Amino acid sequence: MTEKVSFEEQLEKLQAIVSQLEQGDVPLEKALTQFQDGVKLSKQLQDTLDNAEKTLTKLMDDNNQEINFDADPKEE
Amino acid sequence: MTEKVSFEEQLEKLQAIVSQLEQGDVPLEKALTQFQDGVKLSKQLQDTLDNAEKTLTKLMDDNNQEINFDADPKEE
Amino acid sequence: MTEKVSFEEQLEKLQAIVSQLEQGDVPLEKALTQFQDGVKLSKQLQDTLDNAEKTLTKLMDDNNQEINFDADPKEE
Amino acid sequence: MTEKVSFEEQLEKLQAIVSQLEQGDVPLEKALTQFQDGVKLSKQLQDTLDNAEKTLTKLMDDNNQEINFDADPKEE
Amino acid sequence: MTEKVSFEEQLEKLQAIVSQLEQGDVPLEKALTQFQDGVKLSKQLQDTLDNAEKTLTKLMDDNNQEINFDADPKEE
Amino acid sequence: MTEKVSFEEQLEKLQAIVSQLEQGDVPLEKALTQFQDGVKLSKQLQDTLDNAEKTLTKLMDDNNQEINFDADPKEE
Amino acid sequence: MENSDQYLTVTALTKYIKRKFDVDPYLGRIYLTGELSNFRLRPNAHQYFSLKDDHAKISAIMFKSAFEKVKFTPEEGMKVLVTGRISLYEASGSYQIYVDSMQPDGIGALYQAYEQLKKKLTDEGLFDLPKKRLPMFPKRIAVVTSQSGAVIRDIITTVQRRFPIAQIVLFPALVQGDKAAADIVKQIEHANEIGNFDTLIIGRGGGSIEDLWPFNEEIVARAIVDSQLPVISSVGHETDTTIADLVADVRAATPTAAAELAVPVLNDELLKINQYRQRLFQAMNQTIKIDQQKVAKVRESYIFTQPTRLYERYIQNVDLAKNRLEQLKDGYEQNWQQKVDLLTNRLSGRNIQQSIANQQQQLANLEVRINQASRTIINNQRQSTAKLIAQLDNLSPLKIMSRGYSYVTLDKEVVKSVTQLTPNQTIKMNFEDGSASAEIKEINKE
Repeated sequence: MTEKVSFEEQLEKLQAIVSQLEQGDVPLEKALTQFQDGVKLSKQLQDTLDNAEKTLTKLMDDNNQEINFDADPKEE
Repeated sequence: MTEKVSFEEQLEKLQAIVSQLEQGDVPLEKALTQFQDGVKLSKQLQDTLDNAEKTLTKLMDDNNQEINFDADPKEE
Repeated sequence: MTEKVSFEEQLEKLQAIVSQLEQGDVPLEKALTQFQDGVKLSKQLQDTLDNAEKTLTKLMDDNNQEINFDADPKEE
Repeated sequence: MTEKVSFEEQLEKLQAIVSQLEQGDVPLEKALTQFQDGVKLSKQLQDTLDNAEKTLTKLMDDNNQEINFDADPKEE
Repeated sequence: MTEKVSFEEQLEKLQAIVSQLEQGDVPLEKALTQFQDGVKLSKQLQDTLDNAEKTLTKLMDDNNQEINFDADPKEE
Repeated sequence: MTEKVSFEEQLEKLQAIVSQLEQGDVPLEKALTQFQDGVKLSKQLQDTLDNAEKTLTKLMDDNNQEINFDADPKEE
Repeated sequence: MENSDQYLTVTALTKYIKRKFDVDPYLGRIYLTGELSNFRLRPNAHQYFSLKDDHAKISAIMFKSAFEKVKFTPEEGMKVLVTGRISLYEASGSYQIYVDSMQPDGIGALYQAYEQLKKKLTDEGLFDLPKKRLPMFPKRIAVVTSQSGAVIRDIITTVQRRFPIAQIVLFPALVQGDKAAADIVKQIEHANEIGNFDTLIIGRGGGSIEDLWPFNEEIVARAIVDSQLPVISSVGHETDTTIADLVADVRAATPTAAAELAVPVLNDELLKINQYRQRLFQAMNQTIKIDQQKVAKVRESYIFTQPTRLYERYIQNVDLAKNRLEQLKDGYEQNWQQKVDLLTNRLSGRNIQQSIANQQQQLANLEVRINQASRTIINNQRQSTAKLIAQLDNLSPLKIMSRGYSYVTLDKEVVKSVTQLTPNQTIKMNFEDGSASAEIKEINKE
């Protein structure tokens, strides 16, 4: 994931670009730039999601240590 | 490709030139100059479009993307 | 090709000469001068038109060539 | 060709001579002189005309030649 | 040809001489003188007429030649 | 030809002689003289007339000759 | 009894009586019902008031520590249930009830407390605070709930099913009992302090109002409001609405629902991104196509397809003018030639020729006439002369001599008398046909 711009912001950007381009009234050069930006963004977004690892649930103890948490299948 | 003048501005210029020339009352020498400008503009526009298309195609190839380019997309 | 006088002005001049001659009764020496002027004008006009044709033909050839064989588009 | 006297003035002179001669009451010597003048005038007129025609024909020929074989147009 | 006295004046003179002689009362010597004068006059008149005719014929030839054979106009 | 005395005066003289002789009362001597004068006069008259006629004829001949063979006109 | 006097000091007596209250097994913990009287809330302090009923009245004190646990705000005249002990306040000699707990009589105290807190927070505008937006793609999700409950399991299951790349971090907390509220608050704050979380879920399973009570506590509400992290609250069943639910940014009916709210479905998102990209290509393609059509349309103009039309009309004009010029040239030439020819033709010497012929005729005539006239004159004179000569001839003296007469002349003088003569004179004798010379021999005078 990018540092400054959140995934969500990128996604929003992508959506905005798509909307704008689909409205069809973007000047060609700008459209091309946006298109390129959009494709790049979509790739980045996809990469981000694809590359993200599955995680195990942690438990935060009082010492600010995250320890593995095994959900105990115990009913309350 | 030109730097400052956008595709749309060029297109408008070209359309203006064609309209004027079609009205037929442009003095010959001026008409010639305008025609020359028109041809040049049309070439530039075509180049711009070609480049845009190339960019699009390249990006599509890169993305292994296939779009059913609706062969006859009539807008407007 | 003349610099200051436009094609249309020359054409008008030529037509004026023709009209005057058509009214008849132009004295010989004046008629001679007018004929000479007329022929000269018509030659200039013809030259202008020939040049125009050449220019246009060349432009169109260049342009068509580029349109038809744009497999090898040249950057400007 | 005469310098000061125009074709038309010569023509008028000749006309006057012819009219007078046709009236028939001109004294012999004067009639002869007039006739001589008339013949001279007529010759001059013809010469003027011939020259004019030559000039005009040359002009027109030059012009037409240029039109027909404009493969080698000359700048003015 | 005479300088000052016109053909017609000479002719009148001759006629006057003839008239006088025909009246018959002219003294012989005077008659003879008049006769001589008359003959001289008549000769002069005849010469004048001959010359006139010659000149005329030549001029007429010239004129006709000009009309008929103006294919070869001569410069004056 | 006589110098001072005209043909007509001589004729008158002759006539006077004849008239005197006709009156018949002229002394022989005088008659002889007169007669001799008369004969002389008549001879002179005859001569004069002959000369006149000769002159006339010659002039006429000269003139006619000139008219007929004017192939060689002489200037006066 | 430090004093052996029979008189007790007030202090001793009071101590004694106080002891009687304090050791009494009943008065040590009594349940009392009554109306609040003389209640004037003293903020952050011990509370002094009375409890009364129709016939009696008892002073009451509630220490700050106990009063803080009261979940509602006491009001004058309110019927309350209190627990406490009876004791004596030595300084004033009055006995009073030391209240440990107090709850409203009649409706449930918790409900009352809930309503009161809700009203209070409503008045404060806490519920109207802008809700924080949930991040759509949380990387780390803090969950404040019981370590052992079903809540955390449900959340884990759901998140792993939908969006396994999100890290769940459990902040274990008591979710029931008096300490629960504080524990929850602590963990909320803890999660906020650590800071690298995107979403906070607080939750517990269903239960009675008492069970859920920690989530109705004001401190919990304020902790949620103060949380920098957006909070999803999932407390109890759907029908239960706790204060926590109200102040949370999002309320979920169940923990599963909370997890679904917290994370998207990863595959859906990947698909969407793909679709976006596809739409980008299509939109771009469309844009290019439209622009190509626009350009093509302009190029289709006859200006480009038949550019010769730009100057064709001029060609015609020029040609026309040129042709007219040539025609005019021929016309003018013919006209001029006609004029010259006409005059040249008319320029005839015939008149003059005729005139010369006439003159010659006349001249010839005159010559004839002059000749004749001259000859006539000569002839006339000749005749006159001849006549005179004839007359003279007739009158000639010589004619007499033919009859034999002769005359003598001397020195050309006619000799009329002999007296004119002298001898030896030579005389001339004149005859009709000649003369002869003679010499005078003698003179004879008669």
